[in-house]
Amino acid sequence: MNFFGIPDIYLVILGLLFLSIIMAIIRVIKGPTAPDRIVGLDTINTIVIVSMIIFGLAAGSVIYVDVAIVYAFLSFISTLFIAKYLEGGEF
Amino acid sequence: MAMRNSAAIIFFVIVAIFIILGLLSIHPFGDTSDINTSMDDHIIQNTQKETGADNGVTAVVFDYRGFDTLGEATVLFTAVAGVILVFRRLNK
Amino acid sequence: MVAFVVTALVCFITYLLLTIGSANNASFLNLWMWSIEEIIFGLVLSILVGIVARKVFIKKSLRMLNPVRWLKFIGYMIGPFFIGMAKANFDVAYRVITGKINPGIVKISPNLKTDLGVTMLANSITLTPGTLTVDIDENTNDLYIHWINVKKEALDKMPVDCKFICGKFDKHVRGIAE
Amino acid sequence: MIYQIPFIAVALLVLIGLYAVVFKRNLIKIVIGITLIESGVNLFLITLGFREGSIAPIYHGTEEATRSLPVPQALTLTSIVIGVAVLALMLSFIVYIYRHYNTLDVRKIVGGDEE
Amino acid sequence: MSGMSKIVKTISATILPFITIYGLYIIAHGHLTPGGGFQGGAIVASGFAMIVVAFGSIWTMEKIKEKHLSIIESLGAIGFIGLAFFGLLFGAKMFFANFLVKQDVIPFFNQIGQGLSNINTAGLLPLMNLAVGLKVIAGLFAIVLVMAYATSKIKEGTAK
Amino acid sequence: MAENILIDIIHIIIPILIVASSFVAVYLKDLIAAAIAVAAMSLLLSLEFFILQAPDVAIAEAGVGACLTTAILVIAIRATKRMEDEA
Amino acid sequence: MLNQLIDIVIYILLAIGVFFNILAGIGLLRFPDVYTRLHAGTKCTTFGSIFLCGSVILYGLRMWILGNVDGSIWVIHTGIALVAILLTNPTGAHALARAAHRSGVKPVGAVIDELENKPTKKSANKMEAKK
Repeated sequence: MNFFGIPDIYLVILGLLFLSIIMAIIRVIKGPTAPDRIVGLDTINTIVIVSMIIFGLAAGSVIYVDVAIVYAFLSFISTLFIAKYLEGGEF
Repeated sequence: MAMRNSAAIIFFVIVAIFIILGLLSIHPFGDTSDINTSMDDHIIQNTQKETGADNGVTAVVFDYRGFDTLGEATVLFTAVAGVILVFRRLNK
Repeated sequence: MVAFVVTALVCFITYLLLTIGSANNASFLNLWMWSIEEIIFGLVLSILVGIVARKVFIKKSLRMLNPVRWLKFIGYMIGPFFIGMAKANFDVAYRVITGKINPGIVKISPNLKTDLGVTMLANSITLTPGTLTVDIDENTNDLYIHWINVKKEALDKMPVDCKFICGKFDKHVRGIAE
Repeated sequence: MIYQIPFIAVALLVLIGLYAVVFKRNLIKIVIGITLIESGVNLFLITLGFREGSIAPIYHGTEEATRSLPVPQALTLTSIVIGVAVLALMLSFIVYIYRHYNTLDVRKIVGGDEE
Repeated sequence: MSGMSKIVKTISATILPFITIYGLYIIAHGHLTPGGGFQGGAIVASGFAMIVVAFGSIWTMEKIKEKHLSIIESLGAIGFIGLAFFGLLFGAKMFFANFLVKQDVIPFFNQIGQGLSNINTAGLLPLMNLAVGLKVIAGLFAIVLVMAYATSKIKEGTAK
Repeated sequence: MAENILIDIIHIIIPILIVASSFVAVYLKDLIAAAIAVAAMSLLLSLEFFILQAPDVAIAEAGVGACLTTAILVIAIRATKRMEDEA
Repeated sequence: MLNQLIDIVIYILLAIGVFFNILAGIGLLRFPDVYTRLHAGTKCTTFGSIFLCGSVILYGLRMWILGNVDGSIWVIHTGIALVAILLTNPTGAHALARAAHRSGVKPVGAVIDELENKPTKKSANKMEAKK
């Protein structure tokens, strides 16, 4: 493995980030109540944004960052909807 | 009741068998050398020349296959009309 | 009208940031990085967004238009806020590894008046050591904080003193937003 | 076989969705099953168009290279928007059915006296 | 009072213009970078859905009615079909012909794309992107707004 | 086939996670939890599209799946009822 | 020489960011209730993504100075993503904590819970409905 070359070290980083995604998804599966599951979902959101940016770096093309910006803006809206449901009251 | 349930099970099993048969005979993942991709190759090579666009997918959506997009727009229009109709009835 | 102009201007600046590097001969030394077509498109789209979003974006006060407040805000983000955040993470790391927690929900009253100030303070509290904003009183702007390690001496006085929770953040925020 | 994992995932997604559609009784669960089948089909189209070591069919700043096929991607794009429109229509019908029958169980709605 | 807490309201009001201008950027650059009419329309509609959840659907319904959204959506559809018909009238005598690229009908839009630098390339594609984007914005936002408004009218007793 | 073992590992991990979350979405009785699982599946599906070199589709799935699908599902569950009944 | 130094700085930043993200995962699994999990899941991921995005910004800045225009796009777009994360993440955490408290999740092992004494109108309605 070319450790100081460009592509491979980013793929190693990506694999470590996926380890974190796996732990968060275990929380989504296991969580006893609904808020626990959303905490897991929120964590996965942030890690996926970062791993998209890192994958763009590994692929060496700048156009991939746009997808990450979309997630950074929008992932919080689904959290808001479910939080609003759990709070009670009308939409 | 039991008859309907067993019919559902038979249907499910038949579909599962078809899907597994299809899975066994599909081409290897990521290797398109043994299937015919001449249309895609033509699009990949000539997009910039023919449509002037930089993004091949947008060129396909709006130029090469514009009729599909027209159908999709119709479906979206119908769905919005249906939702508004149902909920206007519900509010009364 | 002022709201429309401010919203359109913010959108235009964002659009320029997004389309940076669109000029034909752009480089690090050549600071003019936009082509003229992009600027025309950006103006049209910004005016559209300004018409749509002006009533939501600007409420009544135009206090944040002052550039001194922006400089203070940037200084706050780089200086005290980042240090607090670093401390927070080592604290959380310590608690993740050892598993020692002593949680509780306490109430503080920071006496901030504007919505923006209380929002900024609440988000700062959420990102700094061992604290998390749970609820807010809509009338008096009191904050209810989940505290991961409640100190005994803090519980003597009943709305808990601000300095245990937010340190000097409330002073900075008051300087920025009020 | 191990490298066919995306295709196996497609098959499992479709089968799980089909299981929900056929055997579950709750209407919203059935809709979730249809959503899963849609996702499986989208993933199948994209996986079909992927070539080993290819890059996306966007020509900005890249030279000649193998590119993934653009036509399946365009069809998937159409499919996603149709999916959300149909989902909204189905859910509004479900809300209407719930207001009328006061239940979400399919067998009670269809006349489940045979139970 | 419907809607969520003060913090959520302030943050939603602050980031709404950014989401909207980003969605319009995605629409306008559909022929250069990943994106296009559908994607940008979904992004902008999601931004408005955030306003629905943060401020309450009744507040939002006072600002904009579904009637106006229907009109905007129809305008988008008419624009799309009209642009398709232009190909029948001029140039290639067929539906969806991208006539601006081949001929010098309007000199501003007839260039071949070079990269990220030119937005005025690709003939009809940016205009079609804008029309479809308008249609998708209005359609998806109308779906969310109407569903939220109608279900908020249902009483607490019937809906558990 | 295995030019780069790391990218192959990534291609193996993400489909497994997608299938796991879709299974959870069907298995759970709580419909809100099922909606959360659908949102997680959509998120990972978008990441998979991204890695399969289809950024256009990834943006569409992000905009639709991250917000609108969850929103419509939650609104519909709010208008009906939360639990899937036994029997 | 300077090039390799910048490379090493980028790798160090990446390592710090990944460490905090993995810490978030471990904390999510180890902590006992919703609020403490939110502590782990919000703070650690936000802090980790600051470092990861910072390394990408550094990479783009070097590219920009060396004369490639794409470097400017790396810097600005990653910066916008970072600002969006910093704005939305704590707000989502706050909304979630408030929703959890209103839906009746108690903090485990709490020394003091002052919010419980303040019944809001909605929770009072819910209590009546439960009876």
